[in-house]
Amino acid sequence: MEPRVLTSKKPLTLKGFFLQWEWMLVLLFIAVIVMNVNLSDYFWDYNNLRDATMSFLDKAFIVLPMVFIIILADIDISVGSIVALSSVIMADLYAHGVPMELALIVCLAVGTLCGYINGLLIVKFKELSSVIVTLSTMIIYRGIAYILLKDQSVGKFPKWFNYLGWGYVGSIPFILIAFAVFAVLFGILLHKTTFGRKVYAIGSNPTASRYSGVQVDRIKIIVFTLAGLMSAVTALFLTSRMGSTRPNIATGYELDVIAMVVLGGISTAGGKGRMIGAILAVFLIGYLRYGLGLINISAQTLLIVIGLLLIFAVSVPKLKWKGTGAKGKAV
Amino acid sequence: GGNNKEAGASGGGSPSASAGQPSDAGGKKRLAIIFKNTGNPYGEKQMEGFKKAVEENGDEAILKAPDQPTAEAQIQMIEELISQKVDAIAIAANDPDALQPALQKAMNAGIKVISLDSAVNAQSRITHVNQADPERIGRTLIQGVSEMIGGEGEIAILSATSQATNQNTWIEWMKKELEDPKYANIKLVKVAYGDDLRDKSVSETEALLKSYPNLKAIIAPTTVGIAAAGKVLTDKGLKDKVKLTGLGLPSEMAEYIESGVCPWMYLWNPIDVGYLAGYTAEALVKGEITGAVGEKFTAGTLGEKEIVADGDGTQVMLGDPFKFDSGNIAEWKEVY
Amino acid sequence: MKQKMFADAALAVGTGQGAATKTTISAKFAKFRELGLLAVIVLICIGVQIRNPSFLTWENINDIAANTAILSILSVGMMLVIITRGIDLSIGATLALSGMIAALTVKAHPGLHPLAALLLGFAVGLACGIVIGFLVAKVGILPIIATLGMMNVFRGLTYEASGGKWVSAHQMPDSFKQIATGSLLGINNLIVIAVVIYAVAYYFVSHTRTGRQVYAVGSNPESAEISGIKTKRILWLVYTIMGGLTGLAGVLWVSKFASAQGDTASGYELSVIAACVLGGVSIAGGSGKISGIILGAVLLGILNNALPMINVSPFWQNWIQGMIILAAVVFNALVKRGIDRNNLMRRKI
Amino acid sequence: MAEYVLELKGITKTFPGVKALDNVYFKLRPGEIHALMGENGAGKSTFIKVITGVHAPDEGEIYLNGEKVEFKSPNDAKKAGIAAIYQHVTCYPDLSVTENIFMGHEKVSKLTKRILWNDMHAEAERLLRELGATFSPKTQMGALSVAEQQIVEIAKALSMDAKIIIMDEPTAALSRNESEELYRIAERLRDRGASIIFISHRFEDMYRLASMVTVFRDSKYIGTWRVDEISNPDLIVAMVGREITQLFPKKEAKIGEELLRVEGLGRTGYFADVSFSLRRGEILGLTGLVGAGRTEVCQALFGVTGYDKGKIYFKGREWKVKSPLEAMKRGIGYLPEDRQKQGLVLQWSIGRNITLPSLEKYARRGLLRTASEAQTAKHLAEKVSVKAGSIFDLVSSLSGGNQQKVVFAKLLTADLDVLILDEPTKGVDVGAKSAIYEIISELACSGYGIIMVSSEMPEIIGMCDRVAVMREGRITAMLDRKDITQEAILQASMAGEPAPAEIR
Ligand SMILES: Nc1ncnc2c1ncn2[C@@H]1O[C@H](COP(=O)(O)OP(=O)(O)OP(=O)(O)O)[C@@H](O)[C@H]1O
Ligand SMILES: Nc1ncnc2c1ncn2[C@@H]1O[C@H](COP(=O)(O)OP(=O)(O)OP(=O)(O)O)[C@@H](O)[C@H]1O
Ligand SMILES: [Mg+2]
Ligand SMILES: [Mg+2]
Repeated sequence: MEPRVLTSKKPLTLKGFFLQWEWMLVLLFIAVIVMNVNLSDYFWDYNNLRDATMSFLDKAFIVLPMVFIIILADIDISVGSIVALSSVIMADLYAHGVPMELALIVCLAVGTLCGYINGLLIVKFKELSSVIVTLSTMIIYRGIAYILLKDQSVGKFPKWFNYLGWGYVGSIPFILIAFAVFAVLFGILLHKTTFGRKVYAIGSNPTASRYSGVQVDRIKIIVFTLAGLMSAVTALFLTSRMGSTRPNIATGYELDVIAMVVLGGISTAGGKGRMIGAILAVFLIGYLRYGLGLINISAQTLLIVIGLLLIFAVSVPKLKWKGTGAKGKAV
Repeated sequence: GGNNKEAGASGGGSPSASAGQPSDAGGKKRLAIIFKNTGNPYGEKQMEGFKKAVEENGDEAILKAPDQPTAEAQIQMIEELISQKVDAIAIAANDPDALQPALQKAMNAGIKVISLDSAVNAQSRITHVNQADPERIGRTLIQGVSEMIGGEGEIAILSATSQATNQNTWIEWMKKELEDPKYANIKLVKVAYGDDLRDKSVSETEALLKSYPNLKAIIAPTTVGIAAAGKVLTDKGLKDKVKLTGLGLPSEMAEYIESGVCPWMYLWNPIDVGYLAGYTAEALVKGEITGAVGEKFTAGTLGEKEIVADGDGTQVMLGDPFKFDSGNIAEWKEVY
Repeated sequence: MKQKMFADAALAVGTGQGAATKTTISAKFAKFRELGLLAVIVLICIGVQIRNPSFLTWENINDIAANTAILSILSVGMMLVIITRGIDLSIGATLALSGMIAALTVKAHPGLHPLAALLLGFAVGLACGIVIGFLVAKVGILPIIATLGMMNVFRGLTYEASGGKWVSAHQMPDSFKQIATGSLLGINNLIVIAVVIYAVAYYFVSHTRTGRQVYAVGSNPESAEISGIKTKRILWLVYTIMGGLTGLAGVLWVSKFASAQGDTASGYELSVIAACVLGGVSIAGGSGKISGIILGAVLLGILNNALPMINVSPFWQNWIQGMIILAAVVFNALVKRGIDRNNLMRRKI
Repeated sequence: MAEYVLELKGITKTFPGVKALDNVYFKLRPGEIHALMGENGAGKSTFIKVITGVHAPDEGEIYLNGEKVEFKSPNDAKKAGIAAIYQHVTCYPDLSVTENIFMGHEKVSKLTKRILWNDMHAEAERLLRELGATFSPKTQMGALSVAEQQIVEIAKALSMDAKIIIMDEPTAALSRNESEELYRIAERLRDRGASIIFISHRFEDMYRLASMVTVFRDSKYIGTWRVDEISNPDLIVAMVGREITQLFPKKEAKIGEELLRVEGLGRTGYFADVSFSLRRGEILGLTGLVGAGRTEVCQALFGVTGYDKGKIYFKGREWKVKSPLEAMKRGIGYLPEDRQKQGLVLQWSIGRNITLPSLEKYARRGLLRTASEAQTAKHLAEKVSVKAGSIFDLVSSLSGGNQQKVVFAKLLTADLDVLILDEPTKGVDVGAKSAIYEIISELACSGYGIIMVSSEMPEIIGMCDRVAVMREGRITAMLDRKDITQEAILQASMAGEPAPAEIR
């Protein structure tokens, strides 16, 4: 065999660096900020920006594990229901005299359990696909929340609990700090660990991953469990922000979250995308909504804008690819 | 840090609190209303009334409504309004308690917060504009139904969602009224929930009719429910057998009132509800009132209104519910 | 020499017969699935009937059928979409948009023939479907994302079109309302329309080439391409059909409830998907039967009708429906495993 | 009428990273059976797909009956009377056999365009009987075995009543009887005036049927001969390009202790009663017809699929394999048959692919250390001499042989004792092939026990110390090095049926 020498230095081409999806998001983000500053005098104000961040960050916690799920080429539409169920159980326990600290832990445990059940069902019944499994658990989890709380809303939590959603550390919102911590953790998990590498492998080619000794089922279960856990974290912040809870909270969160992840450049076909993209998308959509809210634009216009933005964002790379990609018909 | 701390926890509406904020736009105040959700004509009318009142005062009205009727979306809108440093927020709440932290933040920032139509709890507002006394609504509905069926027979209630607070209060009052011995022969057989969805309300109505063949009347204290029930009764030709009443939009119910399926029904004028809310907010912003019991102010064409007690909070009452029947429906159906 | 071969052929026939009998077993399994669904329906009916004797009356059955009609019309389109491995989340919004536009039109022109209104709604839905089909088939956006985005757009357009108002009963001419309340030979129009659509759909999926190609595309997209099926065109067609049916359903919905609102049928797509899944349409594509989705839609319709009738607390209804869907799909998966196992057992080694 | 029904000139077709066809020529006369031969990956299947309009050629011209044509889609070719049986069964598992046969050219009534199911079922039944198949045309396709599916594919081509029929390795999965049936049909079609292009790796097929043979090698056109004018050795030289003996650099390895012993292994529906043993330094061949169950046995050993009967002893201790991870931890590695689907993450770079099975080695508490990862990847990629610029090149840009080397490199990251190589040279060009043989040989010398699955006779004969022959899920012969001959292997893979001589 003739010896060959391969480089092991990462080639750093400027073109490759700037051709990343995230730059497009950055541009969009800047565009949104510039637009907002022009539209409203109230936008460019530290306190306002800070408090706006607090009001859209609650669901962002679910975005983090959803990135993993979508990279796995799966989907979880039960997250909104998990938020409701874990929040309702926490509030109900507290209303029945359980100390808030304990109720809080139970909340996290319930979310985790729900996620675990999703993962287990998806792994055990591969025929079903995650859409169907989480579609039914979505109905079931919220159903349980209704059974538990019926028509009541439960609230009157201790004062310190309010701090989660409304408090500041110095002048930085607590929720932002919490999100930053989780985002960094999930970012590291996805990009710097063997676990993250395996998630990408499964999303790109589950068969080859299995043949390479990746425990596909286990990783899937862990990821879905994480989604459950983070839904419970969202439940904590959301409940704190609302000061009370009822079975219909967080309705429709799943679609918001999925839209953010997809906008962040994570392909639902699996195996592609980065955490930073999704995080950018969270802030992009958040500030877009906020800015348009500041000029009191109608809800329907906002719907159309966000829908078109989503379609636009996913079509652009497709069109580009068509122009430059190989011509041959793939069969 | 931020403005919420400076304003202090008491914030509850002392006139001096508003001195702290910049009064831009050339002294023109901005007053906002948030309705439950967009695309609801009832809400559009309320916002219209609010706007009318505010503009009569020479101020600017901001109208907002989320696309889904959720408290989460309303919280975001409240944040947006706090950022815009509006002078007052009037809100028709999707949840009585869940807006508390957000509304308290608004009040701490010196914004006058009132609720209208669907109340928030007493801690989250300065005062509430009540379209009608829940007790009066509940009792009137029972009295009306009793009259329709001659004081005898089975009746059922078709409500909105099982967790709608105002509906539930009305139903409580209906039950109280029924305790009166003069209704001994009237039996409330079921409270069904149509979730304010057309299809669900229809199947619930059908289920009522089948499960209780002797049913004499349906009370639907919800605009979606009463219209759906009216449709079912019309389609099944049960006009003379089962009577319908409740709270409905004249435009939606005109058809059924004219045909006699629903001899009469009640509602307040949503324009007036919004209008009164507009004037209440103006009075608060101008410092004419502070929201305490016994204070009086003039609400434009509605005349003088007084703030009365409501549990541990206060409210302004619009008046008795208005009765719509075949005599007046023709003129009202064009209005809202 | 030839004789020798015939002898061998005879031997082969021996094994082949084994194959044939086993195949019928697996065929039975497949039928059993639908029978199972039917059995569940019958059991529920009996149970409800015992609790509430007015359940199985002609009138109530007619009601169930009429209430299920719209759901089942939509299920036909959704079945086609799912067979091609897709999904359509936008149908609630499409339904609202087409219903609203039809209602606004009849409000403005009360003299309009109801058929024209139906056609108009159909056309609006068709247009929505064409857009989605384009995004999925030509641009190559995954169905779930394309329909999620367009769902927002269509819903926004509905509000935009109505200007926040509703179109209510008195603004609609009677002729329009009679689309849904009228009857043909004593059978409600909705049921008639649904039955006609079912008949056409049945003919389409099992007796036309295009119909079979829909299955081919879902069953194996690569071979479909190789055998000359225009996959993209089929995908486009499928979403267009879905849109058209949704548009039609939108008019029926508005006519039935005599009210067009901005938030009409919000979230209804989930019920439709559930009906398909219950009816045995596989999310993995390639399989699904008209008879199955009829049963699936009817099961959902019966649950909606029966749960209130036997006084099941409204708080339990969600949970019960979710559990039934989950149980049905799990059962489906297990039966399929049984069939596969059976196929393996018959191989001779 | 033109002299040639079909003529292709200067066809070139490039896939990302692979030149599958390079300036290729082909001529087909009316009423002739023309064999197309060449090693794996020579470009035969790609060529067929160019003819049938699946792939558009980058360059070159196609003439049909002397007229230049351009097939934009498979439909155009179909309309022009070309039918093909593709190598990899392209069926619709959810649909019935009848539909699979008639998909795309259903019988429809003239007036209503309604599908005539009864006619189609009857016709399908007739075709299947003609092919000697006994299953009902209403059976669901997914329920059939691979051989049965192949018969359906043939029936499909017959049903089209085509002027030109192309068969890409139709006999690969067929038993001798079924093959005979196929020969008969092919001859009848020829007598009716159809032309047939026949691809097969079996010389027997060619001699039995074809009058002309065209050979491709390394994507290039080598030549066309009359079958009765070219000798077998010449043909082999044309196909392989050099003496076969050169190709197998087998070194004698020291045979050591027993590593693996399998006793009576079985899995319902796939294989039964499989027993063999493997020793250190030994290369055990596993051969048989396509679909004989070799892959399934390997996958059971590697824990991908289960087994329900029998025992596996690893280094003398009984052990139940449950997952690939576990198998790798114990020391068994598997080089899968389909490198693109099972072996590689195509969107990934070379380096990432290589380190995937052993990520934990380059990580501290789960955190990856990219420097050490890159070092290992570089080292291994160089060891198997992957032709590429850097370890950050995407594997999808590599040629088949180099992709296969990357899969080999993956195996070398783990500490293994037993390597199971499933068709290690499938679709690999000749140059890369000998490099791969060299790797295998060296691995054996360095003490691995190797199981090599292969359908290629020369490879088995040239490389293996012992050979197990499988037929229909069972091991029918275990041959020692001295007994390994082409005849013996053929005999065993087709045993139980009349030997070829008897038929003639
Ligand atoms: N769709 C494709 N994309 C990329 N490469 C391809 C594709 N199809 C074939 N190839 C490559 O083209 C080359 C020729 O493959 P082809 O299948 O035509 O060979 P073959 O002669 O039919 O071999 P075999 O005897 O194994 O069937 C191989 O290197 C193969 O990997
Ligand atoms: N997808 C499938 N559907 C039906 N039968 C299958 C399928 N895959 C494999 N089989 C059957 O399983 C048995 C073993 O197949 P396997 O792939 O292990 O054979 P093999 O000898 O490795 O052949 P190959 O040379 O193609 O790899 C065969 O009888 C085959 O018909
Ligand atoms: Mg080939
Ligand atoms: Mg194999």
